Amino acid sequence: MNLFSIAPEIILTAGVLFLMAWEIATGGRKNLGYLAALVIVAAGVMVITQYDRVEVGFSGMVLADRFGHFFRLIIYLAGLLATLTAASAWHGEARGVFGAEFFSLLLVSIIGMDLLVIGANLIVVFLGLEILSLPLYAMAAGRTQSDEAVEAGAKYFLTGAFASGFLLFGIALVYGATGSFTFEGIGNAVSQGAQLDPLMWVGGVLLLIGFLFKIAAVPFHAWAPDVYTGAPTPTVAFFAAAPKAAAVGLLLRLSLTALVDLPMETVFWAVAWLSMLVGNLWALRQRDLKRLLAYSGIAHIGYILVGVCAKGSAAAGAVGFYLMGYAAMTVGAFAVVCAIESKDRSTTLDTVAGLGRRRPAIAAALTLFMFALTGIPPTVGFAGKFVVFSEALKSGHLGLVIWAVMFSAVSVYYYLRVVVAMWMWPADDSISIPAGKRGIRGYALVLILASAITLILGVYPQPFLKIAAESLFWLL
Amino acid sequence: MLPLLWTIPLWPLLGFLLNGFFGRRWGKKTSGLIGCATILVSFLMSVGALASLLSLPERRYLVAPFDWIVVGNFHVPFGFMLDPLSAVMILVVSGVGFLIHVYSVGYMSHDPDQPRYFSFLNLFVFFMLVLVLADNFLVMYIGWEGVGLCSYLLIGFWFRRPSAARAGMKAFIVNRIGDLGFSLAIFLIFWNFGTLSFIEVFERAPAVAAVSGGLITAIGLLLFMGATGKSAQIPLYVWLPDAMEGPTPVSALIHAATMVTAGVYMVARCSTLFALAPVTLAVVAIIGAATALFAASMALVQNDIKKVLAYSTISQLGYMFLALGVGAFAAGIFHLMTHAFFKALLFLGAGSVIHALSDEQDLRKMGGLKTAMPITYWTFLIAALAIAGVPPLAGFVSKDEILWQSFSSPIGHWLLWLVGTITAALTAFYMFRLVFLAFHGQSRYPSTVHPHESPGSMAKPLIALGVLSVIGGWIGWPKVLGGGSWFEHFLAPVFEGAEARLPAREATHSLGLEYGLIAVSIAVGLLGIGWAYQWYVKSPERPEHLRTRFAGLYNLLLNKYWVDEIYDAIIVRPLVGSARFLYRRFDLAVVDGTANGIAKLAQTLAATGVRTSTGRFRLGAVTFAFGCVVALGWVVYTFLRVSG
Amino acid sequence: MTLLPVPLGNYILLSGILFSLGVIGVLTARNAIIILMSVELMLNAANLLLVVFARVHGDIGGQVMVFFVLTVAAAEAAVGLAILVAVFRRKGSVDVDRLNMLKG
Amino acid sequence: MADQLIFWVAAIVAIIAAARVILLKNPIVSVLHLIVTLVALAVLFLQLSAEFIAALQIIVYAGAIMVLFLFIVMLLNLRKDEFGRDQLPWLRLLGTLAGAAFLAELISVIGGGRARAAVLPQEFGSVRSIGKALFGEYLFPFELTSLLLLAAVLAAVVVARRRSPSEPENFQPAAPVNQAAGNGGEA
Repeated sequence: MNLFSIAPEIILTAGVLFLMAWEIATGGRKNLGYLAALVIVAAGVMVITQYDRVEVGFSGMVLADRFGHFFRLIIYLAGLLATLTAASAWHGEARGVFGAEFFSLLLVSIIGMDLLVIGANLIVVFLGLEILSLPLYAMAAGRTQSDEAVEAGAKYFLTGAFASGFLLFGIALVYGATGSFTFEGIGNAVSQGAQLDPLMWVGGVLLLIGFLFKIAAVPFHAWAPDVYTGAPTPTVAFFAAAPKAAAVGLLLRLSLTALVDLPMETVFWAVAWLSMLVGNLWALRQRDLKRLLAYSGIAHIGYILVGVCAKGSAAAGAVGFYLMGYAAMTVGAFAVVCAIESKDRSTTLDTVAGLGRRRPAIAAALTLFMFALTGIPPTVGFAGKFVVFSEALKSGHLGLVIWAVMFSAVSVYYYLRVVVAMWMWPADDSISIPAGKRGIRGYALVLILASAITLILGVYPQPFLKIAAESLFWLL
Repeated sequence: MLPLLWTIPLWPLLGFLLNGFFGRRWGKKTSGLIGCATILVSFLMSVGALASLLSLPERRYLVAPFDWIVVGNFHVPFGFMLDPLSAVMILVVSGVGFLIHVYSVGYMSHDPDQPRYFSFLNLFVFFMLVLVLADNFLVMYIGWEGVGLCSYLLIGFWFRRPSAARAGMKAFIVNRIGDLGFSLAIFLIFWNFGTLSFIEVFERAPAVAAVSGGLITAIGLLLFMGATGKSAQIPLYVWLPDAMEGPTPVSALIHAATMVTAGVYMVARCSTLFALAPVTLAVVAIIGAATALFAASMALVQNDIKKVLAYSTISQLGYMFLALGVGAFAAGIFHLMTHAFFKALLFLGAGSVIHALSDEQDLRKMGGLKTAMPITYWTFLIAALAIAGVPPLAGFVSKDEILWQSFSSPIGHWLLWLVGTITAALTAFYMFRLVFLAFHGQSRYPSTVHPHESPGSMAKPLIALGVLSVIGGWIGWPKVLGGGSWFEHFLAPVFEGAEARLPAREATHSLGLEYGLIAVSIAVGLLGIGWAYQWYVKSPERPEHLRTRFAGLYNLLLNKYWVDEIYDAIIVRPLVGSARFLYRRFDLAVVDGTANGIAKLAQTLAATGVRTSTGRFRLGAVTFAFGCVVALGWVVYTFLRVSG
Repeated sequence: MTLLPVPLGNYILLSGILFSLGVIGVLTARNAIIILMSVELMLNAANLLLVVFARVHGDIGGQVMVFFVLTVAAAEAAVGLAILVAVFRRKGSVDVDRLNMLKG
Repeated sequence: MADQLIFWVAAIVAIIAAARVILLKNPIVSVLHLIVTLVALAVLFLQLSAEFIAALQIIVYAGAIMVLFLFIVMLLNLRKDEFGRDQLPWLRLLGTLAGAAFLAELISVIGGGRARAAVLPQEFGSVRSIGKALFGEYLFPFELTSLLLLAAVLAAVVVARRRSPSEPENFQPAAPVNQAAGNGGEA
């Protein structure tokens, strides 16, 4: 069995049960978020202690290699930041919008993500995807007092169910062509002739689409802006980064192991191309920050897929590094939105107008995240883009890189508009920023953490790049 | 000394951090002190670095404190390189920067946000030093983006003024267009050379050029596109005049002495690449000459004292590019240095005047300040004489060198020389127009204002820069006039690679010709001064008369050829067009309409595209399904092609 | 070697038809519950393929997978129907065209 | 021969029923047709030596999951006239087109294979063999289903739970999209 291979997941599961018991026992909800954060940290520590070990468990169902460890850590990072955001957001409320369920769901979802990156078998991956998705649907719809949240949850669920239909059909076809669910078996079969089998091709394409949906790549993205806008912001902070990291990790593993002999770059290429176009252009017209960040997320998935296109272990390292930084800057931006939003209005450019004077620290943090998302040095946004694009160049994707650089330049307009609004527009005093000193200060931890990662990875990326490259080199 | 080279930029960074975090708590005095002291340390270390460099036989020193990015066999150290070129640049940046910091202590003493100001200024110096010390393109790009960011923050420093905020935005956006070129160039270099280190790229460049010359040309043009953005050349110069919205010392430091010269520095640094592609050099020369003339003509009629200086800066930068374009790299850098001295002085002097008149910038409301502000007047006069090219001041030496090179260089042309000479005459004219309008004649400011000489902290930097404006040029005194051209020799090792690629310089020009041209350049300078004297001192009614007589021409110049308006219409507006709100703020005055093809496409796409996200689940699902259909279509196509 | 009851192509064709019907159902229906049922159709089409291929490869894994798919379908139906009930409570309808507050 | 006959009958029934699932407006009838499809598929499963799966298909899928659907349909009291006129009829066309194109592409590449199959061991597809697999090789995914169900329970509770006693249940149907097309459902 080798329980070591799933030790972090066991910790997380225990955490879920503990949280639920804790709430029943104490009836209090105050510290649940911080407890959940501790659970995630504990799981992360577990991963780090066994970082150099390759654990194969459960008759090869689980492959906890360095690749898995590395992506687990990215997922935990994103999950931790989101948990802290949620903990801060609901700290003051006597009866939180969610109780223990929110954090339990979040932890369960993280387990599902882990399964995507440590699973070595399509069955595990499929179950993992469902385990991660069901909580997300509920977290999006969970605040059922709000029409928007319910609508977001319903759209997310319907599209998600539709996508898992395609995914499952793809899995069935791949199984038909190769007679195996394991990555190893599929890889062997593909290299021994199945790459000429149309079943394999169709199955492979549908399989990829199932995950491209999860990362909101164009044209499988339609749910993302609506869900980001409608769902409660702490939830959005969670699924803006963590599930994407998991799904990209799985795509990397698939395209570098099981499907390595199946020339699928064209799919990634086209999707990357479209995602950058649509994400960046559509974002130009957004005034709602959450929606803006949704389109920005689509654009960033485009940049990340440029690296997936390059199809190599070094490129995978670059992508892993990018995801690390992306988690920090995106969750950080959502944490800021969370800090300044209030129930009776949406958070638009007018809300942040003059934020520089009203809440300078928060405005400074958001400025940093915007610069990072734009890709201005010396933030991680720049370092990440640079390594990803140069890896893509090495494998000859010049056109794609030019396209990406062009649209990065376009993105300046909408990111900087936020910065301009914060520092240069007069504040509209009729718009209240949730005061409660405690409320704002509660975000200090998450904002400092996210800013620090954004800056440190940008100024001195080398050790992290090294870890990423070495971890992902393990794949081959 | 040299192993500590990498700490030179760190001091201003330290200043930035201290001022940023504690400035408000520690108060104005301390923040000013920190701001100045950190730059002073950098300056002293730069002097020490220069001294050590002179004792090195190979005149180049590399240090890399840490590896920045390593992916596979690709390796970018966070490396710094000291060679004569970067030595000159760090001296100018930290030296002039220090004087301007000192001046700022007085100038900003009334501003409550002084700590923020000094922290930004320090951050700027940090990035600028990183830019010039970088030993590879990527680190240079960090500095490049960083100075742009600081420039943006400092132009918009008084963000309560909407015009300042707008100007900051404009500067940033125009610069990003240039940066796009620069970043594409970096990727192209990386793609073809597999490295980004200056030394390695320049070593391999001839081999690459032999295989594909077009590639080097493309890289050169893209690099130059970056330079036109940062150094405000045609067609991307429009941001610089607006950037005058920032505090005056900022204009002096960033928009005259240092940041805007980054483009010049970059072209000089990449001289080897440019020399390998003669077309690019020609483009540089022509754009430079055209900008010089064009901007000078607009400076003639500006009434805002800082706008005159802004156009003058653009024009002088044009000179520098002209020099680079004709292969006289050392002359370009030389002018960069002398220009930093006298243009910083001009700006600080103007700031002094503005300060004394309680923030009045309109020349028409000045006059007669000569007696009230003697120090400002005399130092300003020195700077004006220097920029007008009167010997033996610094400006004469460097400008004359450029004019001579543009005529005599094998890739020069007499037309370039002519343009340069005309510009020189115009420069002398508008500069003395400024001097006469501000300092001579009757006072035209309201009687309630009592101008006074600036305090010591502002006056001392003026004097220091005044001295530099006089003697700064002597280190490059030309041979024909009995000098040693020491500066050129000092820089020679840097440009060896490029010089070797250019046609050899033959001594076909007689000494007489050279003397003649020197005489001409002095003469046009004096002519311009005389002309201004005639118009603005002897018969001040004359310009008014001309203005009515040539009303059309006057308006054309006054409105800067309507270039801003045209740009707004064809570039700025469509680009931001999609973001309707921004554009309402961006320029109300511009009429809808003349969007050019691609930009209009982007706008339409964004506008109609967003409309397609209707929020309808069914539409989203159909998009999804069509995505699958197309993907399967690709599979079908692949199989049909294989089988049939 | 034994034989399938009918050629493999027939099974794939049947499965493809059912799957496409499911897709069409999702794309055209406005009643969210019907959309959910169409998704069930898609899952069943996949299940058929899995069983067929389990038979072809003589591998029990395919059938085990169907077992898991059943579990997933149950779980998904529970969550999905809960969400649809919530939608009905807020909007008084399960018409997906009524989900139109979020757009742009 | 009998095998082929069974296949064709089951297949045609399945297809017709499936088509009616998506074509009929009344959700109750749709649920019933879906059950027919499921049963028809169960017949095919039996033919393919998947006895246990066939049984599950009927007991769990048709028996439990579909009943859940039926419950909800009845709980919400949905009626076919509830929906107003379709404001985007072209989407129906586009959706049908997409589905048809998808099918066409699928068929055009995936041609008919032969009817060969592996020789099966004894008891292939029986409860025992699947049970052995589930607690042997597939133990891990089997354990994962517990997590999946935990997730489902949590998720369903979060979504369905009534928030606070003070908050009124909003069972009042909103006005229908299209006033002209008739009344909304009655609660």
